[in-house]
Amino acid sequence: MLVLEGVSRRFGAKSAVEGVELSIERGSFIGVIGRSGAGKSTLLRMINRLIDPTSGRIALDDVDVSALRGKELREWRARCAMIFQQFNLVGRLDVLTNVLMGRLNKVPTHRSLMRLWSDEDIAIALTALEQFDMGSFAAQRADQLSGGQQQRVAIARALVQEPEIILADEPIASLDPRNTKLVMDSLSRINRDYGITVFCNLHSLDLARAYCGRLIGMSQGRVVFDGGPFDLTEDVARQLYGLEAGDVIDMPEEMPAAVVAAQAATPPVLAAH
Amino acid sequence: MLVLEGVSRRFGAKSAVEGVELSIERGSFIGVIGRSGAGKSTLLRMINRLIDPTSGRIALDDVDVSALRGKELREWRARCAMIFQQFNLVGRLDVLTNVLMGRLNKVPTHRSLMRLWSDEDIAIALTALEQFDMGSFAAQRADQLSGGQQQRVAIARALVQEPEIILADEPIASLDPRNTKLVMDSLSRINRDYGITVFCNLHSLDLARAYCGRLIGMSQGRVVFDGGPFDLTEDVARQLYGLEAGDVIDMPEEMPAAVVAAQAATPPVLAAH
Amino acid sequence: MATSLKALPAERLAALSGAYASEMRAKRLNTLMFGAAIVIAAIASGWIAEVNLTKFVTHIGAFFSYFDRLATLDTGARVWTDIAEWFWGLKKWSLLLLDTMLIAYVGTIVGALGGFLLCFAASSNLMPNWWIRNAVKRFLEFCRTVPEIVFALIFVIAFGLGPIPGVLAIAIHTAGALGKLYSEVVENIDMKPVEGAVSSGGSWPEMIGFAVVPQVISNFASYTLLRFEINVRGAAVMGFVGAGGIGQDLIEAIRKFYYSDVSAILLLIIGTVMIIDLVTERLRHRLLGAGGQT
Amino acid sequence: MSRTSLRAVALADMNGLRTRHTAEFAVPRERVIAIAIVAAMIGLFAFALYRFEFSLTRIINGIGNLGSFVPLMFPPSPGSWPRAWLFLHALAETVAIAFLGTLLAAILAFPLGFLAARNTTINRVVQFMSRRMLDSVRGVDALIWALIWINVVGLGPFAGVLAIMSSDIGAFGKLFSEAIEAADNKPVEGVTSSGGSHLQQVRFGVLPQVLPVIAGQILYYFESNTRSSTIIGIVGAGGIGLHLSEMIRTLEWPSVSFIICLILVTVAVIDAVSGRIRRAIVGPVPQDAH
Amino acid sequence: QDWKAKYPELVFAIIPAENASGVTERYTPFVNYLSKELGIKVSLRIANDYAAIIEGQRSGSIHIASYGPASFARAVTAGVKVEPFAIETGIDGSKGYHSVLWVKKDASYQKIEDLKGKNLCLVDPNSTSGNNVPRFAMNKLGIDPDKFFGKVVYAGSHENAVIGVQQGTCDAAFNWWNDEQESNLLRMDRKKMVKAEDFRMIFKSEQIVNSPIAYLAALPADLKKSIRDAVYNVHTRDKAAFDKIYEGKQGPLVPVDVEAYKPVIELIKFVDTLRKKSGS
Ligand SMILES: Nc1ncnc2c1ncn2[C@@H]1O[C@H](COP(=O)(O)OP(=O)(O)OP(=O)(O)O)[C@@H](O)[C@H]1O
Ligand SMILES: Nc1ncnc2c1ncn2[C@@H]1O[C@H](COP(=O)(O)OP(=O)(O)OP(=O)(O)O)[C@@H](O)[C@H]1O
Ligand SMILES: [Mg+2]
Ligand SMILES: [Mg+2]
Ligand SMILES: O=P([O-])([O-])[O-]
Repeated sequence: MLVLEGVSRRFGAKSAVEGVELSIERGSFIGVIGRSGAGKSTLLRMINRLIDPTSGRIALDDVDVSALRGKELREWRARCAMIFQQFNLVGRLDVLTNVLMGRLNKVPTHRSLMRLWSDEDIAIALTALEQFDMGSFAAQRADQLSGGQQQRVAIARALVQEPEIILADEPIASLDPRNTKLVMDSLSRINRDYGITVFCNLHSLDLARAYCGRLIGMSQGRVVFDGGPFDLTEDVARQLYGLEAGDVIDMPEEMPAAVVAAQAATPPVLAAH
Repeated sequence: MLVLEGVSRRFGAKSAVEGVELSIERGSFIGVIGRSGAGKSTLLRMINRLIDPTSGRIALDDVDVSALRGKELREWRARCAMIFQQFNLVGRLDVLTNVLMGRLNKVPTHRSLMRLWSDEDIAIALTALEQFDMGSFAAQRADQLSGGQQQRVAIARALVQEPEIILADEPIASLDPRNTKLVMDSLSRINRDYGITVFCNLHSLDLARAYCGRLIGMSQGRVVFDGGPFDLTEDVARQLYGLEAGDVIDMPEEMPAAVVAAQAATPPVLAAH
Repeated sequence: MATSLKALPAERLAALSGAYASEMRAKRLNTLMFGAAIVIAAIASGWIAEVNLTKFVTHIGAFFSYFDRLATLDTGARVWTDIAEWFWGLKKWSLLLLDTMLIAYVGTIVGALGGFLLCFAASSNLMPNWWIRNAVKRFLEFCRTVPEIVFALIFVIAFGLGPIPGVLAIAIHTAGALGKLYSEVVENIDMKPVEGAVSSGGSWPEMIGFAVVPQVISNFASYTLLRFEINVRGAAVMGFVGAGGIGQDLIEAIRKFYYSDVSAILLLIIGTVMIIDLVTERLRHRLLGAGGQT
Repeated sequence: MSRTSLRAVALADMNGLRTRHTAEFAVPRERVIAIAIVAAMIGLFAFALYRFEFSLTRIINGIGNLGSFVPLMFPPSPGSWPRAWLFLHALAETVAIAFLGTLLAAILAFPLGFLAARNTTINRVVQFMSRRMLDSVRGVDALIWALIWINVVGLGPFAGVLAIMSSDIGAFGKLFSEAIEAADNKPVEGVTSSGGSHLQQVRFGVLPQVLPVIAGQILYYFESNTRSSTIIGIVGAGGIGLHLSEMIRTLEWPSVSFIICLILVTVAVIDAVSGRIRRAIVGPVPQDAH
Repeated sequence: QDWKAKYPELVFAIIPAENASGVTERYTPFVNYLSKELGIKVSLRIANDYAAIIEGQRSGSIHIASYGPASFARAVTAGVKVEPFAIETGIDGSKGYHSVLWVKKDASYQKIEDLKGKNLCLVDPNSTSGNNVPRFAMNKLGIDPDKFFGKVVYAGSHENAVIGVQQGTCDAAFNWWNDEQESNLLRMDRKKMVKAEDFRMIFKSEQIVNSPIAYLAALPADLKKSIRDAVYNVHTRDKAAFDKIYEGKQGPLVPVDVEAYKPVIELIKFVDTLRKKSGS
């Protein structure tokens, strides 16, 4: 059970996350939704302890995560893998080494510093890459990849961590439909088969509804919605995305409203499956 | 009329774009679709001349764009604004200055270097920012913004260029449904009202179908599809995303296939409009 | 091993890891050969430089003998027992120090401006033209290789004795040194913002001003202030053109074995260096700002 | 044609924009401060020129004399073949001493650089102390370092190596630490988030970014020690610096220019090698990277 | 001899004199000669700064050193235990050089006293002939340079001082001068930097005693004796080596003791008294 108690974070005068109270069951698949700037990334980063809450407390099964230090903190981070919105790869290192970063906590420091990875680790990393069609890029430098390729490397890095919690910050933003499905399915699979808790920031409500067992809606740093995928009514969505106030944008008239409304989709072929 | 004749680009041994032949009418809204790594970004970057084709020719109304140099090249770039997949903002500068960079070609160099922007330029930049709810971030450093906020700044920068062509590389990847609509609508509006040609790399086929007058599908550097939004049949999509070969990914059974298929959506409220 | 990743067929795995290993082998071999070359060069240099570790170890105690004398007054007492006697020349030295800083300031400013204007043309990522780039590089090398003393002599003949020829010589050397260091920083920048500026039709100077300078300014500041520090300490030229300065007083004290003077002046200089460093630190952290977090 | 509605909207709403964004239209405070600082710097500059009795007429009159001395240096000539050989030999010796001194300084300064950088240090106290220590090492004149090491190992090239080493540690420590502080934090976060220790963050997040910069700095100091080889001359190791100052002292200008040319060639070679090494570390300039 | 076990190698160090070039080439045969005579290895070290040699002798790592007169005196006042044993001589047997004061040929000044309120160029604070001797001499004349002259400038080098007079920056400049055949001015003339006939000498100091060779006082007596024996006889036993050093322009190395350097040591002590006067 992961518990957030009154967690807040400010940047200077700006409050990015405010008074978040949550209890998350082990093995949940949580979708975090909300407008750009709502504080979704900040929330995930606090759980991984990349940034510390200004106030409040994060705890897992009575362990106060927000008080961990040193080795324990590193172990906590290894247990909750993070997939970053902007990938955060090391551009000058090759793809495989970037993925192997996910195993740092499991390798003796002196070996990792010399980059003496075991065959097993390499096999795990290659497996993760291959799962997302990136096996053949293993020796390429990360900064020479296309956007979607970088994103897949970042996801592979998180998976090889063999974590208990996955914090995925818009893991599919730069991905094409096929890779979107690949990624979401594998998150779903490890969630289901191994009981790994998944937090996933998503902009697509349909995906959120399809994959997540529980949705958390954020607005201006606060949790304004918390419920099952089918509790997310039109009104809630309205409020979440601030669409109630007179919508200033005019819609291109020549387009069917329904089509405009659908934001994205896997090719219809899939729908026919 | 923008014409691409046998345009190719290789990186070392790797061919990113190969033998692309296209003629684009002025005022078209082109959607470029295809798998991650298909060469979409590379294609757009070549049109803006950020990278040069290894072979082939790009021409606008008989002007050989691929041969422009110096001032003419800069003017060409000013005429075709680029929205980057990874935003390409200057993290250490404030948001407003980042947007005002879109006006560099219209301001004498000595004034711009002293940051002596005219009130008119500032007004244009602020209007563009406000249009995407970013007015209040004008003075903040760009590297302190959330992902979606950065993306909106990048879009504002392109718009203040007052371009004739907009090259948008996944402009909505990090955006929430409301901002997605805001952005796509304004692209659509300036395309319709001012006859500005728009190239838009998109991963969402629904959005592509809804907004684009013509779709170009790329695969492994080649154009494999070119047609209207309703020519994009299931078969074509299958081929484009390489789904024909036995789909290795198993789908989470407990989910309704139709829901799984839809990749994303604006909240249903909008559909009701 | 229990893993949440689906295992890969053995032959596919072998193929992938084989491909990776062979790509890496070349790189690794390069690294190894490079390392070996360094070690061999170091051993050869050690032989030429008559490195003698036994001598070093047996006499290392003497390392402190000079410091010991530095801490002793002419009277034989420790310096700190009589601060007034130790810093008898405080007023004179402080004035000299200020004077020297003024000279170093002008020389550094002029030189840094020169180096700044030239460094972009010497960077391979911003100046694709081989000829211009190399011409600028060679020019910068010339500026820093011709000894300051020679420039100073030329300027003394042209403009007469006084600080001006010294300042000019310092400025030329500074331009050559900073131009090179700056250009290496520029070669290491992130090119994404550069593309951002270029894609909207910005001119070359605008690209530099908006996309490059914000990225490099903190490193430039650090190099410039280090050079300022070097120029403050640098004695040779200013002494040579008859402009004196704290450096010359220090050298004089060293040569005449006025040990307590040496330590006093040294402390003044170290204090100055620390102040400059603290200022640089604040300045740089301001320029670097909070850093990207999202 | 290229008038988007943006401009129309902006101009129509000028007053609204002004009230909503007074700060953006006003001259920013930072600009005022910056202008004040620049003005103060120019003022100090002007004061300095006045103090140095700078006069334009003196400069203009002097410009004519500027070239009068240069012809004495042409054509560059060593004087005799054995002397040319001697110079070459001294140069080779200098390169060796400078190489070893710089290498040792770099090795010793490397950990110090990480301790002195805000983002990689252990704690603030360690950082503060490391920086002040580096300041002190830098503050001690090279001549003093030379004298100190002469006491230990006597006159000779070894003392030169040690003196170069000690006086460069301070500069390296400072330069390394500042390059480290300027590194991008995103890759570091990537390593941190997967449980990487401090050492691993540095190794995988920071090091790949700063290695090219550090390599450049080391090679620069190698070059610098080669060309300004005064210490080597002081400690009695000969070297090219000794010959250069001797030639200047005895006014043998063609030999002076000959030696300068020799050093120039050496510097150009070091520069070429340095370029190759840095490219090997940086990889091909990722101009087209995404 | 038992000192051979204790001193398997001797170090001979020199400072390049301000008026000679090719130190390495010139001294190598001499050092080889010493080595042959003593039967042990003698290595040559040339240091560009005499402070380095003094430190080296203090730490015992330099056994024999060829000093300038002032630097030898400095070593003595710095408390290093060294003994001078040989001195260079001129071809006429003279044992010194001079500090002289140059003015422009057509200037009206005839002696130092005429320069009241004018500008004076000294060389640098460390120079014997360009600073220490002139100050000592003027002190004897009852002149306090800092009050007497309009401005006293350290020109930085002997050459700069001459150039200063030529350009009018100063009205007079001190410089080194051996004899009618050799001086810095003549050398600059030969290198076409100035014309010697444009200058006139209005002061010549007493002779500054020539450079000594000194060894560590702590060396064994018989080693010292062997060294002396070798050095005094080099011009006969190895004429080639001897001629290589002095190119036939100087006489043999002759015995000397510290007594001959008392005046220079006095001079140095005088200079030290100036130290704190110039301050605060
Ligand atoms: N380092 C920082 N300094 C100042 N403000 C920050 C910083 N990081 C984030 N913010 C602000 O905090 C707010 C929340 O940011 P966050 O990144 O959590 O949003 P988000 O919900 O992830 O948005 P998006 O969907 O656009 O990624 C934003 O308004 C952002 O500008
Ligand atoms: N600088 C480079 N060096 C080497 N290969 C590169 C470079 N830039 C791109 N590539 C390769 O070229 C191919 C096409 O890249 P591109 O960025 O155009 O893809 P994309 O269609 O935009 O993909 P995405 O949807 O993931 O952004 C990719 O396989 C990529 O790895
Ligand atoms: Mg975010
Ligand atoms: Mg792309
Ligand atoms: O050019 P520098 O040797 O002074 O760095």
